[in-house]
Amino acid sequence: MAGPVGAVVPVVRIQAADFDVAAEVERLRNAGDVGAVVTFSGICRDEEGTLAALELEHYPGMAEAEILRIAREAAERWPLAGLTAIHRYGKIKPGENIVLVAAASKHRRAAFEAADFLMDYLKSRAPFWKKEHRADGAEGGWVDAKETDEDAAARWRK
Amino acid sequence: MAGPVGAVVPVVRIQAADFDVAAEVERLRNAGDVGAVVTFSGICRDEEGTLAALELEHYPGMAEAEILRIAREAAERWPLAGLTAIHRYGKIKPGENIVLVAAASKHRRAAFEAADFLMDYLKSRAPFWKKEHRADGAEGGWVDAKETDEDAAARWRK
Amino acid sequence: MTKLVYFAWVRERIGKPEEDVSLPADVVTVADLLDWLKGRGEEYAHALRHAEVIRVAINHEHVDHHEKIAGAGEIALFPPMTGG
Amino acid sequence: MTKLVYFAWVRERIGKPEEDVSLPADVVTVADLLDWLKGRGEEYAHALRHAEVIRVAINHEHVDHHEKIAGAGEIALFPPMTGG
Repeated sequence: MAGPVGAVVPVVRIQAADFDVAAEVERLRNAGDVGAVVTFSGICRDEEGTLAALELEHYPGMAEAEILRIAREAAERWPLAGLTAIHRYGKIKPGENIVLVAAASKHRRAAFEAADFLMDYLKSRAPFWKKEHRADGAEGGWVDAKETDEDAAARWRK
Repeated sequence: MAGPVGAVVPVVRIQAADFDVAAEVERLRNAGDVGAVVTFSGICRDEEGTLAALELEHYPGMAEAEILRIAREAAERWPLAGLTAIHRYGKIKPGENIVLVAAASKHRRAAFEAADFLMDYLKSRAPFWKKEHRADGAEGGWVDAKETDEDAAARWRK
Repeated sequence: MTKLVYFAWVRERIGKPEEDVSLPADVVTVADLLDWLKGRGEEYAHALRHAEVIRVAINHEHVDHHEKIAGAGEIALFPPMTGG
Repeated sequence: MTKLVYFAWVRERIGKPEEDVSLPADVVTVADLLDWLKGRGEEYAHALRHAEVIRVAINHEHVDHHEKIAGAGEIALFPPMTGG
């Protein structure tokens, strides 16, 4: 719970298992004087049927540490009552969840911006890599990083 | 489902009953080639214990029509796979849901911006009015509109 | 006859949620309507004292005070909105 | 000994997920390390050909290529990240 004196302590989880958006919203709803909860769910796309699955590799230890660093920065920058980030690893099929970010605040602006910021930084700084398994059985490749993700993170530099 | 030719048809509901964030996310997740779902939940705050409940009055007919107009504008402005807005009316207690906006898209930027836009316009244009019931039994008043909400909506004018 | 509907503190001050009125021919715009209503009694004068903050919708659509009301089936008067 | 860990296509091209190495005294920065590794064989040269795109973390924190590696317990080499 967010005390008036300090930033909230973010919850960060790196896991193979799926997550439950409703349960995470429910937890944040009860974090204090909460008027707004924003969630972002990142979902594996089917790439028009060409993708069988994504394999998400991660750097154990650093993945959690890095997302926690980003989340702490968000919690210092915006007045939040709660902040949660969950990132999955392993094989993930189209339609399944990859990542969840949820931010709770008294007012909507802080919740929107904190969730948006966390996703932008997570995309370009969290040590995860996606490899494609193709539906036609052909060898899939590693997904290329997008310059737009770097640009997105750069938006937040003060 | 969003065809390639036109904007998605938004779902708008005005209801006394609570809504289920997970069910709405689940519906949007299956709307097409969805990579991102952003939700905003607006929750009744407890105002540090001074508030017993909010009474939400609305203008039946116009409430749905106006939110639908805003949602259609969002669906034309961003490439969305799905867009949902649910606004409750009647007596709502602290911790309970007031409003849900959920936007699904291929990429996160469109989903974030469409949800943000829809909330900003909904705040200043949807015909709902909040009256406070105070915890100490004293006569509560009508909540004043905030200039910051008008300013927020003005951000989106092109 | 034109149907007028009121919400929130406009409704409370006027003391009724709706009414049907016969508008004089010289009530052309929304601003004219607000002026005319203010002359209908204390409760109207109280509700519409600061007429500039009153929001108006004609047939379920927001309109400005300079909008003409010809052809309006239902005109709604209410305070700035506080939903969401 | 310094522990090196590799991820994604860096790991695949080098052909192992990690190794312990004794670094020569003249390997001072991350850039030095990448140069030195490239001389260790075809697979390293292939993995690190475009050294400028290789991301590096020391003890679980991102670092630039000009960072000094003195005191590093674990150094990770990997491609630009594609999580989220």
